[in-house]
Amino acid sequence: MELNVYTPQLAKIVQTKDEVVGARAIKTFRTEFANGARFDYRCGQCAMLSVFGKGEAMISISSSPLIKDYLQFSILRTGRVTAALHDMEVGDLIGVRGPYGNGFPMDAWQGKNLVFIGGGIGLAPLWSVVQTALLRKSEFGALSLIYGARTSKDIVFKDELADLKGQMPVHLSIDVAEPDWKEFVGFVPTNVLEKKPSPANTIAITCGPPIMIKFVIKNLKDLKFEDEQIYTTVENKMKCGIGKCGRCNIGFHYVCKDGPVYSWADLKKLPQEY
Amino acid sequence: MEKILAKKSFPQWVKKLDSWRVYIPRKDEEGRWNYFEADGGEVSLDVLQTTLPPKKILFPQREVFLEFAKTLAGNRETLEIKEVLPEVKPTVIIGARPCEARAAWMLDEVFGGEFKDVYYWKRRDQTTLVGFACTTPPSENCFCTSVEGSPHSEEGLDLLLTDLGDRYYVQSMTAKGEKLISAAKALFEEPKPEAKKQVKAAHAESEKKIRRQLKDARPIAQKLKGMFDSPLWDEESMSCLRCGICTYLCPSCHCFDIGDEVESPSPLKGQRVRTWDTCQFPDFTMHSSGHNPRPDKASRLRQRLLHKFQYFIQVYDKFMCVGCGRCITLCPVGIDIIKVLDKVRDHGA
Amino acid sequence: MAKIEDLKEEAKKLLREGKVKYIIGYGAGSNGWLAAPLFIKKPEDVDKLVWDPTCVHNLVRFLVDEKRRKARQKQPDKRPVGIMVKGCDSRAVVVLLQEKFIDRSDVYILGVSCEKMGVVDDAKLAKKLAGKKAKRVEVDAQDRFVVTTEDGKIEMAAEELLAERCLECKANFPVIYDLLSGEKTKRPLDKPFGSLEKIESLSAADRSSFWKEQLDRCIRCYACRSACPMCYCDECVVDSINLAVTADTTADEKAQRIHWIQRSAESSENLVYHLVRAIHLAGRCIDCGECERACPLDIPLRFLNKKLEKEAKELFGYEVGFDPALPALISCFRDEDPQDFIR
Amino acid sequence: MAEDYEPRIVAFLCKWCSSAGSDLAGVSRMEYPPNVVPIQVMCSGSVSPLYIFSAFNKGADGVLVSGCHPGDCHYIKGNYYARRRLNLVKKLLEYVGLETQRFQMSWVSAAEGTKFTQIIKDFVKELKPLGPQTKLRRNP
Repeated sequence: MELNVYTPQLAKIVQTKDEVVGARAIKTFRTEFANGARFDYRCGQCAMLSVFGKGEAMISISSSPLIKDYLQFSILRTGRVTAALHDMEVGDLIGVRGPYGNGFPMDAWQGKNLVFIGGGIGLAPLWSVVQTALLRKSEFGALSLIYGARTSKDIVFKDELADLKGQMPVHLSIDVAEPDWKEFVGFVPTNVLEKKPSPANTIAITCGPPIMIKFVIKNLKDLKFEDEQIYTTVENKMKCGIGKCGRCNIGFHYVCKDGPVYSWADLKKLPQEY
Repeated sequence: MEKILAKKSFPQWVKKLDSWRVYIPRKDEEGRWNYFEADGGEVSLDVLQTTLPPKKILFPQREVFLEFAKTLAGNRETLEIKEVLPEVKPTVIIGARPCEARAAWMLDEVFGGEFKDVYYWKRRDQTTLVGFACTTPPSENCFCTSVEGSPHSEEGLDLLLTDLGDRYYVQSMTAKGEKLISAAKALFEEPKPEAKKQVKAAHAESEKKIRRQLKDARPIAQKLKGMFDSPLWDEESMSCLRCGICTYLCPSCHCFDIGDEVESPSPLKGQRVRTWDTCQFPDFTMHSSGHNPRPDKASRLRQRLLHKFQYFIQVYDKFMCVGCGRCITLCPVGIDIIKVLDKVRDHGA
Repeated sequence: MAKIEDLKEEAKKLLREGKVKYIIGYGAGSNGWLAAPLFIKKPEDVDKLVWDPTCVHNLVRFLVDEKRRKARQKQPDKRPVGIMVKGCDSRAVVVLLQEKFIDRSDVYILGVSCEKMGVVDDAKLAKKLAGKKAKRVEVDAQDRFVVTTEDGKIEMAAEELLAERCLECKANFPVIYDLLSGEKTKRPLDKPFGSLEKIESLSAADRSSFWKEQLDRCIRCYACRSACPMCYCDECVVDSINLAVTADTTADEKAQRIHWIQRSAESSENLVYHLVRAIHLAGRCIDCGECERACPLDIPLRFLNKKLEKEAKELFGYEVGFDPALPALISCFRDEDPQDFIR
Repeated sequence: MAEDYEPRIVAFLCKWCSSAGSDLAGVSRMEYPPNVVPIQVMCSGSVSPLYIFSAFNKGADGVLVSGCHPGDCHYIKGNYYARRRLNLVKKLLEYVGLETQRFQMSWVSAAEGTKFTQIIKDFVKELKPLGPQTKLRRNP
């Protein structure tokens, strides 16, 4: 039978973890396909998750494609579908279709230093790259991470970040000072200027709220990064995931299909429609 | 293959197509033209423009993608998902305007490609398009000749009928089309050489009758690339009401929404459906956060025009406008795509 | 019909002196005969204003846009906008004032009186012309319509071409204005709700099939809603999401939003949508007929709203759009309101 | 109509009167048909017309809104607003061809358990001959 691009595969939630609680709750899910379906993807690609009766939402995959046992998604509770996802438990079934989008061109980055710059939930898409880069460590130069959130409570992957510190420099920040906070206080773009990653043979990959990305890019430019050395992701409302439903475009690019990963050199040629 | 069909034989031919589902334009009591399923009643091709293009036959306003249901067996809940595919009988659309068939030829690009849309293609593959050349333009706002079409264009068509007074000149472009002729072979005659000449003349004449013109559509497409931030969009969209007429009634507009319709919340039962959607509605692009990349009428009008006259050309090298003029005729506030593009062309000149 | 030279003078003056931000009026439409909304920012463009029986649009709709635009701007220009209104449209201004959606100082009202006439019904005209193209529609000294076509002039009596709503018009001159062009001519009105009789006289079953047949055509393009000056809600039951969402709206608020009506254009959903719209316009609709005119599928929406206008009048003695100080129909009551239907 | 057809009624009952009235009927062991799905509301004046259309849309064969007698509203005026608004709803529903019996309004105080049972009995009796409501119902 012909493949129906709109039919999701059933997947079972096998693990959930509360990353952030409260008004802007973030939860991490691991899923396994119920019928043994396989799913090969690249870092930075997304999947359309279904909660039947509520609808679909496009979510970036935060696990590394080199780990084949499960798919991992970290999801901010923000609307109808994501709220329903947050209410689900281990053993519940969701629908997954994809993978969608272009993903990060990791093969083209071989031999280069990678600096990851994330804010809030923006660490989720980066996480897939971070994990993959660690698993293929010999192929890349130095790795480092600059990450920040509003408060220490809003930091995702807290345990994993603690482990990560053993493997690469990790620079954390929060927006407003807290008594027990030992690291940087201020916005992520400021921390970038503070930590001054060197542009030499380096790729900067940034992901987070649009306003953060805007200033991170500005500051990276100040640090003499070239447009081609900066990669980021774009988010827009999506329904089909395959460049047909017509809503996620920026200029003639469909973010779902031609994005979500853009080098700044490419993105700045497109209209600001995100 | 080229044939002649006497006009008086036309109803007989339609009757002979009984193994197809036949759609044909018809006028209702109020004088509105629309495509209806032929029911053995009177048929003729003497038509003006239908309000809705035949797009709705290939791309219905509502399409069920799948059904979902939870069942409780003992205390175990199971979720069942059933993919729903349309069952499509072989279909003929008779009297499609050449521009409407060109729209299908554009939609083929959208619904084809890397991710093939099975719902569209199930219908498209089963559908034969019989065009009716516009020897008289069906609308005063027709401008097909300005967007690389013509009143007798063949793209997307399987058969093309041209009115030659008491007969139709029938050109078949595809095997699908020939099949319709074979269904009633006896009704068709071989054309004489002068009929060929006549049809050529009729086609040439028909182009001259198109009343409206958009000059330099290709250069406009080029120019649009630099006009994203132009104040023109704000000015031209002032009177826009943000309704969906221009897009819902457009033969080539194809944007859609996918949503779950719940019949019963407990135990859960419902359908996932695709419905038409339009870039003219503010919620079309609005993020869950409330952020909207196209927050105003100006950006939405711009999107409609750029999609049709820039983006689609960049990707597929075709306009996504067939020049049927419906969006002009039916706009409640008289927004005229030709006039807006005229302004684009003359902008800064 | 009124001559609007004095109105043009005033418009020029207003713009020259910067007393208004811009003027919403009527200009020549692109098809040559039907007027279209025109937004005038410069005094030299005032001469583009037209006033003829094809000025069908209710421009008050654009005051809703203006309010939205102002809300988006950090430092909005607080000057009023000038707006051309007919009698019916002026009643829409009254409703917006009554509901405190706009303030009297937000608008400078340039009223035009329809006097003994009104505006044309483009569907009626299309039937009359039978394929011929209109170039101009005018009113002659005998209050007859004169339609200029490619091959000559056609004259017809007013009733033949007037929009149905004009035949039942309750305000042929503006009830509120800063400047009035034309005469305040009173017009007798025998049957203010005569057009409803045909449907009302049907049996319940026939009424049901009438509305089913009409509303089954609906494609939910929401042109009716979009053309309506009263349909200004940020949150509409038919939208997929609430347009009033801000960064502070919680996930729960968004998640718990009820889908009252499915997006699918099905009989039941179309009917519920139009019922909701009708009841929401009860005591607010001023019968400008824009919903019906905008509808590309010719659904007689006016008959839904007109019915509730009639009931409001007959049950509660309520007439909308004349007094900005009057409370809204459903936010007031009288002790003697009928209750014979209650058990 | 089939003998075994049982109409479904959605009843919006004011918390301060009709809902208590229905409770009274219950605790007094008065019998009335089990066709009612009661929905307690804070006031008859809080019943949006949308609730009524939606109830019909989701399969109700009849809808009842029941509130306090004039003068008795806990919020002073809510039932007066309801009286006006729902009169319009009734007229509108009739106008689009819904059988007039399908939408009812009543005044039932907390003490009127008997009246409540009678209203339901009558309502069911009137709805039975009409058969299922299909006009506003999705997927009938």
